[in-house]
Amino acid sequence: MSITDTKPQLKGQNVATVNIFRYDPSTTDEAHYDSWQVPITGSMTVLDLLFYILEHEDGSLAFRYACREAICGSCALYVNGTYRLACKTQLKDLKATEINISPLPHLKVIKDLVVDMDPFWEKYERIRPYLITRDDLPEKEFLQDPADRLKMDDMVDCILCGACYSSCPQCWTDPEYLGPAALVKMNRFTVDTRDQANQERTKIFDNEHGVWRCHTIFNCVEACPKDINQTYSIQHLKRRAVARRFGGK
Amino acid sequence: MPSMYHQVLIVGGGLAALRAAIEAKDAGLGVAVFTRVHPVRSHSVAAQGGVNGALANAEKGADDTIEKHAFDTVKGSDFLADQPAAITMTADAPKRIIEMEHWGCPFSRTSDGKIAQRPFGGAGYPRTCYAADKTGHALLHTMYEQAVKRNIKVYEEWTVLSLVVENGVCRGVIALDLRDGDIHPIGADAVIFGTGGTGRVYGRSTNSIIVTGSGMAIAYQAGVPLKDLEFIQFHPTSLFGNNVLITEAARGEGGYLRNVNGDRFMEKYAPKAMELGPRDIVARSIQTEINEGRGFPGGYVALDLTHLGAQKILERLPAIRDISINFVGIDPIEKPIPIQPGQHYTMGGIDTDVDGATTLKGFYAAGECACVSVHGANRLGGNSLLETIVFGQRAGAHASQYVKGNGRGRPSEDLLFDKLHEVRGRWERLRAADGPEDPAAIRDEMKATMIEKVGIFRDAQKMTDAVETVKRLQDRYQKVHVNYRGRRFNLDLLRTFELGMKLQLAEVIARGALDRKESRGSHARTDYKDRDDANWLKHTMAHHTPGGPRFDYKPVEITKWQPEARRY
Amino acid sequence: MSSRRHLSELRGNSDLYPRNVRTGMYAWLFHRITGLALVFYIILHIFVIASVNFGGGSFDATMRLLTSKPFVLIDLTLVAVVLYHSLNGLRIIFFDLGYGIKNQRGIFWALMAVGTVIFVFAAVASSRLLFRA
Amino acid sequence: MSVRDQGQPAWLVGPGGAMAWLLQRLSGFILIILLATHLLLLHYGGDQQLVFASVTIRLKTLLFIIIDTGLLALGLYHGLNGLRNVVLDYDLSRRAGSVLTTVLWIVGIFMTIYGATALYSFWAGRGVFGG
Repeated sequence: MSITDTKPQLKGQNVATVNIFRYDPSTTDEAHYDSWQVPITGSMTVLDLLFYILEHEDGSLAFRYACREAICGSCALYVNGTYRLACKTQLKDLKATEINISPLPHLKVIKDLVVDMDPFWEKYERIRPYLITRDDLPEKEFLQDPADRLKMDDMVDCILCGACYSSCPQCWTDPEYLGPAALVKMNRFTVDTRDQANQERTKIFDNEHGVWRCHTIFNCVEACPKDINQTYSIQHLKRRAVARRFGGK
Repeated sequence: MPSMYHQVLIVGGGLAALRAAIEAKDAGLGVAVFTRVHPVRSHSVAAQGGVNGALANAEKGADDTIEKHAFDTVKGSDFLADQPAAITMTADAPKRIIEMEHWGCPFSRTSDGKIAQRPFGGAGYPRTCYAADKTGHALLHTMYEQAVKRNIKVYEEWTVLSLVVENGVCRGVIALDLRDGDIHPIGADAVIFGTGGTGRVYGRSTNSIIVTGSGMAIAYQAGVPLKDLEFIQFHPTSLFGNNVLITEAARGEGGYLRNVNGDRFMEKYAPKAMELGPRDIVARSIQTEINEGRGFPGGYVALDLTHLGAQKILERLPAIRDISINFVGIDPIEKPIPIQPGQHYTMGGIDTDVDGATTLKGFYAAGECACVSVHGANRLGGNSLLETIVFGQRAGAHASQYVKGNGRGRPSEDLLFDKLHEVRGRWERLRAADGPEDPAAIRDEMKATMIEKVGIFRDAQKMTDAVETVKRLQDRYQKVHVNYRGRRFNLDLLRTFELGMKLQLAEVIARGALDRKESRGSHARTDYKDRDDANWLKHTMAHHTPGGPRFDYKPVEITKWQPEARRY
Repeated sequence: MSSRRHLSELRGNSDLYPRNVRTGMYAWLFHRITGLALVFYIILHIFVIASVNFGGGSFDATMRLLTSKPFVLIDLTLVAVVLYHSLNGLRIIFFDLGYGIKNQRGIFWALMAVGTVIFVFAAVASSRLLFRA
Repeated sequence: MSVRDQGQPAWLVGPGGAMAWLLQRLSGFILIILLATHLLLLHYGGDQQLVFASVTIRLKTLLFIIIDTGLLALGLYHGLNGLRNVVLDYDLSRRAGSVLTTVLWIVGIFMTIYGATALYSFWAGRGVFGG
């Protein structure tokens, strides 16, 4: 049955204590955690758990969801001290009887588990996140060697969930820092053989709020639910910026 | 507060909606996108296998043509597709796919650098262009990038509740801002819906939880007929347990379907095409195996990829591997994946022509919410992504033309606010609803009823039951309660509101299916096993009336290929 | 929208600072702390050495103080700090050259092992000062 | 407000940072070598006591002068640029950033000259302050 079909029965089930961050800035100044005892079934995910609470315990709970298969990037949350996608995190893999669910840290809370992603999208937009071509377009597709396509493989997997942005100490302290996701996107275009705007792109990331704020802390890599290596991309951009200083392309 | 106004108002944030927005923006019009979730969260992102187009890039497909693609589409549709529409779509296909490539879509490549193409079900040639098994993700992100490039205004987490109609012309929408719970009237010269299908009316759906069909229901309520809604596609391979999609590409790349005895049972049902039969046939075959006791305990069969080898799986099907490791703990490199058929796609939808225009002037639809009809009774894998980019573009272009020729400018405040008061009244009544019925229980029963009784195999008895059950559920829905009455991000209220629309659609689906006394494509009746071209080669049109749907029928446009028996 | 208001608006969020600090972040934190310590040390060091300009007596007095037992221990701490900062600095340079990014943890611990060995040598050498007559 | 204009903001371009970053790495790497030499020779090599006499002798050797000058200049550069990096992490305005950079350069140059007077005075054969 689909995700919302089952209402687990308490009898004979394992029970977990669930603590969920609650905050509605439109009605209260104080945030708090609410606790529930929830019956859990074998393959129940954190998202199932949230739906269970929404439907059977507290209709006021707010959270984001869409695809429930780890591709849309809606449900990145901070679960038991780790960044996770709620939909692909099974409770049994948490290996804990107490489950703490918080919104992505360091982002403004709109309500409960829903955070304001605007700063994240703003950085995304800044890097000119689209292919820029100057020459006339070919009649058919651009030809691209499979090996060149492979260079983008890691970066095009990004689902823009915001976990890396939320985990990066530089993003906490410097609101102008582009952040891992935007820089990964940037690198995706700089390595794309079809893109012809490397000169402009360098100007966007080669400055003190750009790549140079990355201190290879690897929090983003630890947080990424899609196993993307953001640091790899950022380091690539750094080398490109230096090469450019010495007349490279 | 005065109303908002945009020349072209797009509802939805998926591929079709964004493509339409881009087209209208490029035509120089004021465009805004209203979307329930951020555009990249839309369900298009979950499409996996690929997008069809007769590019003839693959070695084995060198003599592929647009016409062959059109024929495969029509044959796949069990001849219910309108043939001019299918020809239009397949003719536009190469243009649109190349355009996506020029916009930066990271397609997988052939060794000589062209867009790679793989075989897909029901197609005579490898013509499905792909980006590993994340094609929807690659396309949607590229499309959103283009929207960002064009500085298209996006209203995120706004959901449209109703259309505003004046003298048979669509003049705008009434929309809810989920973040503060306010309802706003928004005027527009043209409204384009790209709101997606209605998968979540069914249990065992592969669709996103946000695929509620509310766009279809809103159009339906505004008097636009819904076409062929009884044709619901069941995808042969969805993960056993939670019905996450396992792409057809798994079979396109050479995967086998096996029953509990280890037999490749498809040789009984489609001896030539085997696992690459069209979806309706493969889904029925799997269900037959399960029903006749040759499935695994619990009711599933195995999708065996182990013989493909680790390299091919890692290169071509990495997301499938992740999904099966994440959700059922099985690595397809080592063990077969447990799969069962699951609801996947709504072939029917808002009745439109090839330009996305509907019977309501100024109102357009494209993508899964629309029914042009190119999919007829059964959609081929890889044609849905194609539909979004082709008809998204066409709807955008035609709507722009319409606005330039007939634009009436800002609608009167009276009109908008009258409608606003009506919708807000409904909304507020529901917000205060305090009846005995639990919306979640109603929804669960609806989903279970639909999958069991209007599912893969249908008969009069089951469908009569389903219609009655849905009617009863609609009555119960009148006495529903909501648990939370706050304004900000009230999911409980929104989901309950959407449930009302889902129940309407469920009724249209079940009644349309009950009336159609034949088996065609995905609509397989055990009491009418054969296709009946004499009586039923026609589109079902459902019109909204206060007492439920009123049905009439519209002929299928057959211009090139006469219906023939479907063998694979 | 102002991103600068976030921190104060977030006060209610008890998970403001992640508890799952992992290798990479520890490495960075200590790199930063040792770095700051060394900046102040180098300035101090310059002033001390420059004191030779004020004549031998003053310098020898300072040196006697600095080679006394407590200061040898402080000196060893300094060695540890310099070692950490150098080795982790090397690790960062590896990443900058594009090497080992995917094995950052392994590299960290390997370099720490190297650091420990060097430190033991340094400690043995210093012990002569500690245990001299 | 949940409506976001997807505009292209006038991005604050520059100042670069590539050279500062590169020099930080280069200086760091050279420092490791110099420091190893410095420590080995000064503290762990031989059985010398650190007294005024031995220091003055060594400071008259060209090699030591070069090493120590390198340590002095690069160490200050590396350290103060590191300090600048730490401060820049905390959302500095561009103006404050350039003021900071200027101040650190002044401090660095002053310290280098001050340290150098000590080093070179011995090489020249006498203390600057008549020691």
